Amino acid sequence: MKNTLSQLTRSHLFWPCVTLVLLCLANVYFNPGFFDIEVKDGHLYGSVIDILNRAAPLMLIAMGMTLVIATRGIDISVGATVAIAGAVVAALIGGSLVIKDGVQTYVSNVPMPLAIVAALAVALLCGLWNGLLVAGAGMQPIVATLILMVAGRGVAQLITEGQIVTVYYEPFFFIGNGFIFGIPVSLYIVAVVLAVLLLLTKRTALGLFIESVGINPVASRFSGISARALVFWVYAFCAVTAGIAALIITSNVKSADANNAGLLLELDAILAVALGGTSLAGGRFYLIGTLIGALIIQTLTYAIYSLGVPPEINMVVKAIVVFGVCLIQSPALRDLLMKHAFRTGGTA
Amino acid sequence: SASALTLGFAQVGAESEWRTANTGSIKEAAKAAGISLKFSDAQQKQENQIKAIRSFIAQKVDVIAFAPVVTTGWDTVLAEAKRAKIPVILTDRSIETKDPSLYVTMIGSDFTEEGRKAAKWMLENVKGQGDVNIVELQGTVGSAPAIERKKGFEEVIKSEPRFKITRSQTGDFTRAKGKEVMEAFLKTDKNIQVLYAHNDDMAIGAIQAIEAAGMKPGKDITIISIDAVKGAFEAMMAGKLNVSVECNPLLGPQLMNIVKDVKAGKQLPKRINTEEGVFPMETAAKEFPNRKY
Amino acid sequence: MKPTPVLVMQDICKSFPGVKALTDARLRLFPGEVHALMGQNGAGKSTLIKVLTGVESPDSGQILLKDQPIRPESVDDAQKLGISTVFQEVNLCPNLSVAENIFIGRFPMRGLAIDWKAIERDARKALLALNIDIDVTRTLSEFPVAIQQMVAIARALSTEAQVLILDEPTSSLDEDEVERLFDALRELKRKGIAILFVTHFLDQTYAISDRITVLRNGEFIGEYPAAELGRLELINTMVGRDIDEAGQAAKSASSADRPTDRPFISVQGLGAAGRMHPIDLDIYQGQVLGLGGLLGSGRTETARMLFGIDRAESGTIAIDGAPVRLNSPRKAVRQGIAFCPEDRKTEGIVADLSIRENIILALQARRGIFRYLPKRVQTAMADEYIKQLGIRTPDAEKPIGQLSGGNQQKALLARWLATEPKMLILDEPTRGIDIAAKLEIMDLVKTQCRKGLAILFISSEMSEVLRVSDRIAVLRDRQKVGEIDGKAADEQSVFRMIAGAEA
Amino acid sequence: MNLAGTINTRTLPLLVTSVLFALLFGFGSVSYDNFFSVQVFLNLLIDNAFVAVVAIGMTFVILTGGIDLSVGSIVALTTMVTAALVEQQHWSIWVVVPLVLAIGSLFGLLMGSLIHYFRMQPFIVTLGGMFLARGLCYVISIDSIAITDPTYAAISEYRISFGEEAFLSVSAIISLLTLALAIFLAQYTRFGRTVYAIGGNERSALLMGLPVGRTKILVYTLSGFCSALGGVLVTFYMLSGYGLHALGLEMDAIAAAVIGGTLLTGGVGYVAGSLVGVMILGVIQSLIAFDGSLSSWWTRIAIGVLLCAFCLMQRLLEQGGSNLGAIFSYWKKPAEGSAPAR
Ligand SMILES: Nc1ncnc2c1ncn2[C@@H]1O[C@H](COP(=O)(O)OP(=O)(O)OP(=O)(O)O)[C@@H](O)[C@H]1O
Ligand SMILES: Nc1ncnc2c1ncn2[C@@H]1O[C@H](COP(=O)(O)OP(=O)(O)OP(=O)(O)O)[C@@H](O)[C@H]1O
Ligand SMILES: [Mg+2]
Ligand SMILES: [Mg+2]
Repeated sequence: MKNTLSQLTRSHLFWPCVTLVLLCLANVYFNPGFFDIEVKDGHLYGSVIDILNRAAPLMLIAMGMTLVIATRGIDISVGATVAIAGAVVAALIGGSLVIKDGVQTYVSNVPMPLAIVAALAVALLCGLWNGLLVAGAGMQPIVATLILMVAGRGVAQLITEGQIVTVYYEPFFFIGNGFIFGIPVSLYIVAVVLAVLLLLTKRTALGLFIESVGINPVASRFSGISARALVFWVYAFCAVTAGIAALIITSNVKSADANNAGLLLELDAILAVALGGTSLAGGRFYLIGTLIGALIIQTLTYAIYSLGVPPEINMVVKAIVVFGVCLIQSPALRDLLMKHAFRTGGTA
Repeated sequence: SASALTLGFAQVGAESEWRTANTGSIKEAAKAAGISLKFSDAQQKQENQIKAIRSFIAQKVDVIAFAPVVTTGWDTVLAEAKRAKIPVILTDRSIETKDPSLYVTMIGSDFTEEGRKAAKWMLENVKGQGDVNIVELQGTVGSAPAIERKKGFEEVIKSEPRFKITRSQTGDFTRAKGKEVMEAFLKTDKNIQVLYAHNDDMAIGAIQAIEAAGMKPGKDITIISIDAVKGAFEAMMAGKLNVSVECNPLLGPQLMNIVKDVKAGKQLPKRINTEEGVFPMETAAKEFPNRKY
Repeated sequence: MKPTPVLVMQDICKSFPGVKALTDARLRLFPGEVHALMGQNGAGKSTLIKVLTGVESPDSGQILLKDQPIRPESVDDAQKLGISTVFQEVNLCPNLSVAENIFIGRFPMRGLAIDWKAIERDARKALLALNIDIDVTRTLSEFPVAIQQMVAIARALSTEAQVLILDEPTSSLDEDEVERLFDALRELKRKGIAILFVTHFLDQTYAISDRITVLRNGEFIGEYPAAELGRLELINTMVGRDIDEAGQAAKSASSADRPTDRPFISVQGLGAAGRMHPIDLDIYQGQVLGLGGLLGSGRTETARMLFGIDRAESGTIAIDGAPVRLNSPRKAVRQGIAFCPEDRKTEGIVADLSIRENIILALQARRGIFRYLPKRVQTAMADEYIKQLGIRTPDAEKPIGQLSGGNQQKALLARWLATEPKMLILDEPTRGIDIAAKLEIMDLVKTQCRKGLAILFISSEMSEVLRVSDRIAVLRDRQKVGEIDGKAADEQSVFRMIAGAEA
Repeated sequence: MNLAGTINTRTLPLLVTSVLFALLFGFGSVSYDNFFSVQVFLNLLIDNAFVAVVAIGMTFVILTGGIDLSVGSIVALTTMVTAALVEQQHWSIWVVVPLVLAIGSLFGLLMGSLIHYFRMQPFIVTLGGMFLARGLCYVISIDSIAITDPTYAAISEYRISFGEEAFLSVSAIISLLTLALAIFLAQYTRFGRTVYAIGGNERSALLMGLPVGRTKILVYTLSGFCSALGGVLVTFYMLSGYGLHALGLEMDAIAAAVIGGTLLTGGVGYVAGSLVGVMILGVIQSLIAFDGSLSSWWTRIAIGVLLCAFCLMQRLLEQGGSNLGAIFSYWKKPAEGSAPAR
């Protein structure tokens, strides 16, 4: 019994989970209906669903970011990539009113699948560019991706000409607003990406190679791993997750806002990765931990909205929670408390 | 040509559609008026605007105009402009300064007045007896429009105790945030009569959230917003948005005339307001074809 | 009258998760003696030293310095108490200059500022005393490990300490350097400083030490005057069973006699400006080619070019007669070449990965991402090598960084053996490996060789090179100066060849 | 001449960066009227004085292998506290400035302690610090507060003239002094060298007996101090306190340090490089302002393109340069006795 408990606490998922549960409890305390889920219009409806749904883009990007960080890198351009991919898909689909069979319907400018593929391709391109700068030219990841972070939003605005591009084409809304068996589509997307990633990292040598490169790139290279190619593709993948997230976001608000879409998303994604237990210095990574990290962030945001926290102290609340979460997860603090407990226990 | 007038214009950024329309109007008007325009985008940072103004001074432009990111902190750089004998025009909002001679005139909207207009429309149109619970979607915390639109609105409803702001949260002027915040509001609060959004984008996001909650925006919840951009008119025509208070970005032509007047040495009032209306749902269809932004 | 010890460690216990590294370990150090701390890999030598210097805190036991109980919490504390240490592995800052590495922490000041002139001057002097003549303003990472090790030694020697601890300072130093170090130690001894010395080289133990403490499995076995403990006895005490050193060391005559028709790899004029003069080498299957030479003679450089780490600017390489271009380690691995680098900490181990993952890493890299070895196979493979090479660990899932130095080295060897290579480049493979394991590894090398493996063997231990090599290529100043038959060669002939090039 | 000695791998990035700065400036001078003037150059210093000070603090943090995301927020908080105290409480500048510097340092000290004692990741701790400091600004006031104190106004408008048309501000002078002090701190004090050692290899630094913990805490304290000083310069620059001041400044400071040749992995770089980095970011902005024809989005793209071109050139030159260095040291060898036969 004691053994399983200690094993449990040693699992890297334990403390992130504890944090998430605590946050949920806080939510329930202030808002008893927090866990209520009802069925409305044939789909699930409730706070928890909102949180999951809203966290989906963050979870996707954070997963890509996890891999990047595991290789000792960082990608601060994901927000810009979201803006670009969102702009592309919105601009391509748009939607114009036509009268078909006597009914007014909106049709897309280009076929929707094509538009989606194009958006993902553009996102991939962004990733390849980052990969090229980092792995090819050997730039430091933070500056290499800073370039796209700055220029990317410009490119997105160029595509939308500074306007918010509204999408009118109904079928596209399904991605961000639709439900399958009552559960939001975005969650299926997260599940699929997660499954693919878990498969790749656990059932192939990808995970091993990524961790190895992140821990000791030189030794990995000397063992015959092509570290550069690996790093290159990891950036590409991260951008694709941003592209998918862009589809969800764009579809969800039915419009693309080049200036604001995905703003500061990179910070949240990195925070999610760190809260999930992955070290920002690279090496061992925990995808599930990252997902929990993303959920922690979204639950916190939701709590701030629903508890009626005045907007001027949003940031303070967020800061305190971030510190609190980190303290809970800090083994050093636990050791300290443990020692203290023993000492007082011993003298008593 | 050497004789052409050069105007240095330091824009806030391109943070919204409204701003883009504002920039577009200024660029077009400058071209039409034969004024050579030096345009600088500050990406929402005051320090960038100050740098831009300095570089305009170094470039020896004829007139400097800028839309201040924030009302305070301009004295030093404007004093430099004054020393270089370059007249300065403010657009969009005014600045706080002890020395009003630092700028010639200010042309633009009055955010506080917009907030008042929104509140007045509400007092006139939201009928009934009981309490009216209002939720507010604020703009970016600390930004001038957010502060002033809130101030104007609160000023007017103060006199009517049955109107109460029950929840207020920032939506960062964006659709996505507007939607997210409204979703959370709807889950925790079943009793919302009015939504006041500091701009149209947040209102549009919130409308989606209200629809997803199975309610009818514009009917179950009265929605009031500011800016009156095209998207708002579409929403109004669909009956989902009740009213939008105009905040007119198209002050390019007016600005160019002022630039010319300043250069010609004409006396100008310290403040020139732009014409702004209030567009309730019913007038939307008629007005829509006239909208340029 | 019996002198009193400066330092006494009593009943030291230390456990790590899953391992009891020290059980009631003991140690006494007298002023003016060199004390050898001996034991197999993983016996707990480094751990004992870490406890003494405040890096690890003991679970129980006590330390007395001049009869005063001490409990250093950090290296800083220990230094203040007069305990100066060279840790196993080079623990210096690669980004700082050589001079700075020697003096950081106790810079001479001129007013408020660091006196850089004095530092450079003194650093130069300190290194010259060890016969190292290098530009001390250059960054440490520009130098090979051997030099780095000498820098670390110079750092320790130049402090005013009453206790000096050296944890395997001589692995990968050649005889000349070792002799210099010993001269310096004798000097300190005369001054009455107590020196604790860890090494796996018995010759060195006997050359310098006065007394010997033996640890086995973290336990104190005994303390002996060096003069009274014979070599074989010492080995047997360390290992805990009888080992016949001489018998195993005998040259296996068979391999070199095998007729080899054509070299596995043939190198013509391989070189790079500024790094290596063009070199010709032929390495045959079933043979060991030794590289002989002194520090900085270009042995590592040659190996790195062969493995595609450093790009050669001229020359050709043919494998089995077919020309190949080896411009990345990956390509070399694909060609069946394996390379065990000399700097295991920065170029070898992937510290946070488990032993299992470290062992299968190269094999997996060769198989590619998608042909993933099932976990079951990995574990089986790791377990087998752990057994075969005697890696001391509770299980294969422990991070390799937590292994003792020698055991890490063994795991690295396992990594390459697992790829079943056609050619194995071993750069200082016996660094930090205990005598029993060394014999086993040499044996393993021989066995592999007999099975048709080609081996390029580099070691600072000339005797080791002589023992295993069928042929020896002698390098000097990054240039090949000749090649001799391994069977006929002895140390004199090699040194003559090195010297001959000088004339 | 000891060419190989001067172009060594450590100073090369700094050299390359400076040369590229000159190139950029030259490009502007050729392309735009009135660009080539002493004052345009000095304006770079004036306008970026606070960025430079913040970047200097950041450089120390990065040199230890850490990162400090809170700098921009601490700048904003400093301006806010200053404005509140000076305007609303009418405190004297001579009390307020030391006080805010102390607050900034304390903020850094607390973050450093969390990082060291609880072994938290710097990125996260300082991210929390970033939210906290920015949040505290709004707690003081969400609106901006103008500083009308005459002393502030006087300092703000005081100009130190050089010749007829060229002048510097007090802030610029302070930033240059800070730089000089920082260079001394980094190169000639134990603290500075320990910073480098930690960045090189933290464990080694520990095993060498260096005060790693104390230095790490001090580095964040120093960064907090520099941010607060930067904040003071911002109050001189803009005469106001505002919660939205210095948004995203942390990225500028990090970028400046990195462009100036500091490695984010720690241990490599020069404080002086960060000033050059700041100047390069500044000159890119000036180029765009002088061009004056770019729309908002083209401005962003142009900044990105210039940044990219710059970094690529830097990489190219560095690689070429270190090859050059290797060749030089190769040819230096013969002096030591063994002439290579080629
Ligand atoms: N940080 C650690 N965590 C877990 N186990 C450790 C750690 N450090 C050492 N050990 C274990 O303690 C034991 C003793 O290791 P130590 O390094 O003291 O051996 P050693 O005698 O120095 O060996 P070598 O001759 O190979 O250097 C080994 O089994 C090692 O795996
Ligand atoms: N005694 C020395 N004096 C000066 N420089 C040295 C000395 N020993 C090594 N070097 C440096 O070593 C470098 C060449 O090292 P390389 O690794 O190629 O040689 P090596 O023969 O493999 O050395 P090692 O015996 O340490 O493995 C040169 O750059 C040189 O500066
Ligand atoms: Mg050891
Ligand atoms: Mg070597």
